[in-house]
Parts: sequence; structure tokens; C-alpha cells
Amino acid sequence: IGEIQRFLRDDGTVKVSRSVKELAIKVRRAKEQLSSQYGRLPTLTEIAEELDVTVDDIVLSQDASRAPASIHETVYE
Amino acid sequence: MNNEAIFKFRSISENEAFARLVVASFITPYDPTIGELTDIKTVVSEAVTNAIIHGYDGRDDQWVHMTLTMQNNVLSIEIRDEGLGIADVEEAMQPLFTTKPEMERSGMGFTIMEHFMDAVEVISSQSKGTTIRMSKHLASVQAECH
Amino acid sequence: MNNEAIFKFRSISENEAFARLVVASFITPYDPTIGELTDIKTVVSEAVTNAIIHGYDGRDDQWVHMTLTMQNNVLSIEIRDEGLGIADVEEAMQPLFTTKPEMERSGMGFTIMEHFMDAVEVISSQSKGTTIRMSKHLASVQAECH
Ligand SMILES: Nc1ncnc2c1ncn2[C@@H]1O[C@H](COP(=O)(O)OP(=O)(O)O)[C@@H](O)[C@H]1O
Ligand SMILES: Nc1ncnc2c1ncn2[C@@H]1O[C@H](COP(=O)(O)OP(=O)(O)O)[C@@H](O)[C@H]1O
Ligand SMILES: [Mg+2]
Ligand SMILES: [Mg+2]
Repeated sequence: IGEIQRFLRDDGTVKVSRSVKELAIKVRRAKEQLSSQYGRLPTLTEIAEELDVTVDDIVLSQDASRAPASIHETVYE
Repeated sequence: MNNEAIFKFRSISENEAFARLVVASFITPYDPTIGELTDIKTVVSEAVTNAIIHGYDGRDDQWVHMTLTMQNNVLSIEIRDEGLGIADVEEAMQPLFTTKPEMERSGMGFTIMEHFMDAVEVISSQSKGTTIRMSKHLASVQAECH
Repeated sequence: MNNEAIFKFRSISENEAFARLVVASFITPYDPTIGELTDIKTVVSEAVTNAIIHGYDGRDDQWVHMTLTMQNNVLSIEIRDEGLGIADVEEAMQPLFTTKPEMERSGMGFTIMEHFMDAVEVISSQSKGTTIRMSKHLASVQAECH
């Protein structure tokens, strides 16, 4: 079990907030790149595959910063 | 794949983010686009914030109820509080109408919900509480499921 | 910040991932380490999988119940099914014990739960169902909350 835990944990002492912030930046870049490639917004799976992370990680990273500005953008764009 | 999840959480402001993530988690298996996901999270934020700050007027020991269903690519979301209720629903749903201008509320919550969802229904009765029912067809979702 | 959320969701296998993500969403605001988060997601996967494949024996129209509470940096998780129940809990909790070897189950679910959590309690009664209660002190979580 210790083995399993070490295997699962890889880099386990990093705070979630930090890794989430780092991933959010990568997701933003991947989103732009895939959007221009496909001519539409990518799905979660497509972004996860591009970045080689789980869909879970993408979901959590998308919520790191609450951005009221983006609400405004989406409504009025 | 059809699904259904029912839950309640405390009326603390942190649960606005939690509810948003729960909905995101619920639709993740259907592989929505990032745009659909953002729209739906925005709508849930608005409805849950309303339940907490208007329905419960900031009381943090109450329950906010949420029901999620996915049926034939249609996502339905019900968000309910047992708070103060709305005196005049039609008026409340007008763009820019707010009863809390002092909190820098924009009065755009209902307008955002109506804009992003296919259908929005508001049932409210004073001192009994408010139920918001919304639904949206997820265009990107495959008929055939993973 | 203390919090509490109560759920039920359908016993479909996709909801293992849903439950895992819900728990992650619940604890993310407390900013645990990635290790703590991974441990907790693993444990929830094990317990929800057990409810679906053992408790309900694959029936996908039943409810799995989950209660999450966070109190003074202690996370408690209760996962409950109203399924078949466990005849001999002590035996079931032995490492490598499984009643579904044909499904390539490892028999390590309970062992993982006990190893990753501070406390695990299993209450089961045949044909009534099974309740798993687990708790863990999140060491990395600050007393002072955001
Ligand atoms: N759940 C609720 N309980 C009681 N009143 C509500 C609720 N939701 C909305 N309202 C009322 O409707 C008004 C408009 O809501 P909304 O469009 O979201 O704007 P805002 O939240 O910015 O005031 C609120 O100011 C409030 O008076
Ligand atoms: N919720 C449940 N309902 C009924 N039986 C269960 C439940 N959870 C576990 N069990 C029983 O306990 C055994 C051991 O569980 P576990 O350690 O998770 O191993 P595995 O799931 O790989 O069989 C299972 O094989 C099953 O017989
Ligand atoms: Mg509002
Ligand atoms: Mg198991």
C-alpha cells in the first residue's frame, strides 16, 4: 500500500492551489491553440489529452479564479 | 447515459464555488465544450448566490438544494431555497432590477440565466422560498455515450 | 470555515468519477496538498465502486448516498447504499478478500480506505445495505480559513 500511495502521490506535497494555478495557464494556452486548430471551442477531453492530464484536473483548474469580468464578456460579447 | 443527482449544502458563500464545480463534475462525462461548461457554471453561480444573499439574506446555517438531471442530452438544474421568497417575480426578473444596490449587485442574475439557458422558470412564494428550474440542450454532447 | 453537503446520485458506474470530483471540489477551498487530495479521491472511488458493484450488484437505477462534512480541519465522508449488505464485515475487510474475483477485483478496497484515512467504520446489515464512515484530519489545512 505504501507503494501504491507513493505511486499515486508523485509530487504529493505541492499545494493544490499552486498546481491548479499552473495548470490554468496551460489550459488557457491549449484552449486558444485548439480553438484555432479546430475552428471551434475544444471539449474538456480534447484539452486533457493535449496537456496529458486528467479531465478532473482541468475541471478544478477552471475554477481557480472567480472572474466576474468573464461573465461580463460572455454576456455582452 | 441518463443521470440524476440530488443534494443540499450550507448557505455559506464559499458554496457558490462548490455548486459550480459540482455541476461541472456532473456534466464532465458528457464531454461538453469549455464554452458550454463556462455558461452553465455562470448560471449556477448566479442562482446559488441569489439563494444565499437574497433568499437567506446572508444567514449561513440554512440549506440550499440542488437537483441535476441529464436526460437525452438535456441538462436540467433546479436550485431551491427555503428563504424569504420574491414578492414580484416579474419585476425581479427585469434586467438591472435589484433589491440590494448597496451590495453592488448588478441586477443581471436572472437576465444571465435566461440568456445562457434554453428555459428558466421561477417559482417563489413569500416567506416560503424560491425555486429556479432551468434546462439546456447540450449541443456538443454525443447521442452515443462513453 | 465549517461546511456540510449531502448528496445522492444514481448507481451508474460513471458516478464513481462524479463522486471523486465532488469530494475534490469540496476540499479544494481548504487548499490541501496534492497528496492529500489524491488519497481522498482514491478512497471515495473505492467506496462508491463498492456500493455500485457489490451493494447494488450492478443495478444502475438505485441511489448512492454521500455526506461530506468539514469541521475543524477534519473531513468526514459517509457513503451509503441500500443494497445487499455484507454478511461478515470483518472478513470483508481483510486484505485481498473479494467476493468478485471474476471481475478482477483486487480485494484491496477496504485496506486502501483504512490506510489512507484516520478512521474507517463499516456498518452493514444483509439486504438493508452498507454505510462507510471515514474521517481524516487534513494536516496541511490552515486553521485560519479563506
Ligand atoms: N432566491 C431568491 N430569494 C429571494 N429574492 C431573490 C432570489 N433571487 C432573486 N431575488 C430577487 O430578485 C432580484 C434580482 O435578482 P438578480 O437578477 O439575480 O439581481 P441581483 O442578485 O444582482 O440583485 C434580487 O435583487 C432579489 O430581490
Ligand atoms: N457496499 C458493499 N455492499 C456489499 N458488499 C460489499 C460492499 N463493499 C464491500 N463489500 C464486500 O467486501 C468485499 C471486499 O471489498 P474490497 O476490499 O473493496 O474488495 P473488492 O471490491 O476488490 O472485492 C467485496 O468483495 C464485497 O464482498
Ligand atoms: Mg443575483
Ligand atoms: Mg472494492
